[in-house]
Amino acid sequence: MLEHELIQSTGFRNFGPVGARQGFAIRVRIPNYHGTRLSLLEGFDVTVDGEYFDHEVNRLGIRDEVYTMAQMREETVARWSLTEWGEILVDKPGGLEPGVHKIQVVARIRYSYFPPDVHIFPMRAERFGTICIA
Amino acid sequence: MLEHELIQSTGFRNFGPVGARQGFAIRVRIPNYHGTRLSLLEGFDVTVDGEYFDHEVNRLGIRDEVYTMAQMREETVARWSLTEWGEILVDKPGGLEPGVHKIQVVARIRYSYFPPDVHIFPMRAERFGTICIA
Amino acid sequence: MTSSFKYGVSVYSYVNDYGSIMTLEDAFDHIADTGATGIEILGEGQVEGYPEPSSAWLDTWFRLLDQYKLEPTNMCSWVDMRLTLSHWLTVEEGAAELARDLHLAHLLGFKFLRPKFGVVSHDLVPDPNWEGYVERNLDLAHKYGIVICPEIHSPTPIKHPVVDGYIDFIERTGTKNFGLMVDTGIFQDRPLVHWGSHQVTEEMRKHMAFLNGIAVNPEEFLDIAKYVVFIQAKFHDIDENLEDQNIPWKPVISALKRAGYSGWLSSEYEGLRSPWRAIDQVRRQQVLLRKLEREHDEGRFA
Amino acid sequence: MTSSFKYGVSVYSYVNDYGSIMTLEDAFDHIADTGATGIEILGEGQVEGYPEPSSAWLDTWFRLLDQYKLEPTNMCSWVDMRLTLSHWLTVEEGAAELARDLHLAHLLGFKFLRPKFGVVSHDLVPDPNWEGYVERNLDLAHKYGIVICPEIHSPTPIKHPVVDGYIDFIERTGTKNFGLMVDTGIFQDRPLVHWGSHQVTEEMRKHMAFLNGIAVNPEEFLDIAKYVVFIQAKFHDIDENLEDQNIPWKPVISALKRAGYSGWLSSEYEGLRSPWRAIDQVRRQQVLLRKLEREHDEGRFA
Ligand SMILES: [Mn+2]
Ligand SMILES: [Mn+2]
Repeated sequence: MLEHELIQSTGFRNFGPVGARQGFAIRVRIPNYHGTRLSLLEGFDVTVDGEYFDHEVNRLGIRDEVYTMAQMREETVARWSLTEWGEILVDKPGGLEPGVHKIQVVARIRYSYFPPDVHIFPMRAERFGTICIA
Repeated sequence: MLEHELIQSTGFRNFGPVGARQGFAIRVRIPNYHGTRLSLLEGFDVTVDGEYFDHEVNRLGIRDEVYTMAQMREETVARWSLTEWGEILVDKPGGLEPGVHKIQVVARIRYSYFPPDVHIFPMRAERFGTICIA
Repeated sequence: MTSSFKYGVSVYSYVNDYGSIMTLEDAFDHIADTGATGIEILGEGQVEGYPEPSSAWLDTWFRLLDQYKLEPTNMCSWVDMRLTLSHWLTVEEGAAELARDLHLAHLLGFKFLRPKFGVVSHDLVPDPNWEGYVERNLDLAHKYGIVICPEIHSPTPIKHPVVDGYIDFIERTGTKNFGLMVDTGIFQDRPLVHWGSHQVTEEMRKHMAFLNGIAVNPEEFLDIAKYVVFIQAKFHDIDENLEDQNIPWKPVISALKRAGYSGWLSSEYEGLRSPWRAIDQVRRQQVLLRKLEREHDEGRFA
Repeated sequence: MTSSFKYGVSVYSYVNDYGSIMTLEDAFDHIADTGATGIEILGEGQVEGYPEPSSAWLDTWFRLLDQYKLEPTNMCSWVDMRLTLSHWLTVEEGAAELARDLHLAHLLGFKFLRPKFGVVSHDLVPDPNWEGYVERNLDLAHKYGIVICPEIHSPTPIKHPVVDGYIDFIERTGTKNFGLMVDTGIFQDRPLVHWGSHQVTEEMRKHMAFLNGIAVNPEEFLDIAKYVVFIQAKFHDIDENLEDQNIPWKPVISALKRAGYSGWLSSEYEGLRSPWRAIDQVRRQQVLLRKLEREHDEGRFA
């Protein structure tokens, strides 16, 4: 089962080789009330301890695939289902220190039934999360 | 999955034939942090909308069996597991009116590792619950 | 004897809880225990492996329907016009999306399919291709015995070009496989206190005026009743005295009854997304609606 | 190079969440993601069908251990002396209870079994039959390579007849299959704010003085270290600066290291039972304990 809120406790981790981390991952629920084609996602802005990482650069990991923003925008076949988690992959050489971090996420989703000028809906979430392994 | 609290929303219902209800049932989690032989339960006091029903009279329904207090006290084989729900069965001719009711439960459990004088531990819970069907 | 409503529950009522504190089987259990006999779902939501569930999942679906004695009512779907930032659906593509969901709805036993179309303007004018999407699927819907029913949803009221357009389509084609779904949120006449998991702020009210309710007069239902095939009983907060804080149920039920509506009332909770809250809110609404119907039928309405 | 602790997590940390927001597999996921390599369970809790799980459940158990790369550490059990109001366990019956759990622990791959014995007085003198229960099972425990380890748990401190009794038993029998488990709650030196899902009241403090902490001096661990086989790292609240509000970890870790302890530290969260809270609390504790061990090993302790 997933946690009720967008940002999950478990899955907040560094990735890349130990000692030469490439960045960190944040596990999230789908920022929507129903499953969604990946092309309807407009990425995830991430701020950790005040440091900002833009949605154009952050990637999405889901199941065994990783999508860049450009790939996601054109991915009209693969879907993210309501009960699955995904991971926001954020490049940050060295990764994050073990310990508690303030995580802020703006998940951007496109609703065709929102007026064109507010077509991209930002879902905001923030919480403390803990990196366990350096 | 069960609700986090002792008293569950679903399963609060009248029992017995429609039009001639014998009483009502309250679905509960096990009032313990581990599964338990039924003989370690000392019953459930129930108060609904201020009307009191004593643990010596209320029964426990679990899986397909119903136990009186006397039967429960001697039931050293059947167990209630951590992830199962049970039902407190309360006699009340006519049952409860459809609508919202204030439910209070004192679940009484025996801990061998509590001192003899406080051997029976009362776990208290209360909430509003809704009877759906007359 | 007057005809009677059929009572159902939409699994959307439990969204946020779904997959976090509740499995599909739990949802069946919660719904069946309210006394409802119908289950409404989000296709891309409750159907694992959407749009092509495995045979194992289908076995589970039919086992649950049987075990909990629930009947599939409506399946919600989306026709996402703006498939990518650069590519908008063609009529052919949109029709194919709708056909995909008709096949799935039929496979699962649903008799209603609610497609959510896109909009092209700030005042919510729908994707002009919607007629094309639907018209190309009327034969398929007929073959399956499914009614396609777009939703009249706040902030769109009953007296509105969007609704007129749907009615014109029904009149022009003479179809029985397209109708209106009414979401009772249009009757909301008091402000919402919560939206999602947040307290509503003044700032939010400025940008989302519909949070205060568009207060459609329930009597207007009588004007469109002949086209209405399904009702989502949208609500947000019912207190322990069974008083709804936002939807004026008594005049709504009165209008529905006088219009002769005898279809589904499908509970759609959309209040505070606090974990486990929806379960009892839906129970309260089921009791409230049945109580009002009984009072109406017994002539106890003023 | 000094020897190192082994890090585990007890599923008890998630109780209340377990079965409501968390399945057994979720617990494995949460534990493995902390970097821990050991899992501790409650036998009659996590074992479906206890005391005789089905072969399907056993397949799941071993699949999960393999998939999440976790090693079974300790299984908790209870010897409920007062089986019914009228019937107290005989020595034979108590020994059979313990044997039942030894069989199950062995089947699941555990190397430690913590039995909880009853007490016969207000100052927690244990069931005098405990020696009989254990002594009759020493051969079985030896055959299985399991250490039976009752828990030194607040409000019982280290210097106490109960602990002396356990040590006398070890000395008398010379067994390697019985030892002490220390629950770090005995070192708690600041009051608890929450108990279960409730705020602690003054009334509660009067009846449950242990809520304020019995503040055993961590140095006393050195006196019993040779008998200690397992440590449950009990804790209640670690804030976002990684500061534990109740347990003085620095002197505790210092004592454990100087005593040469190199067994499991098994996280046992027992703070506020607010849903989902335990998951991150356990993560914080795992980081805190590893940080302190590293600091100690690098000579950075005062
Ligand atoms: Mn609706
Ligand atoms: Mn302990």
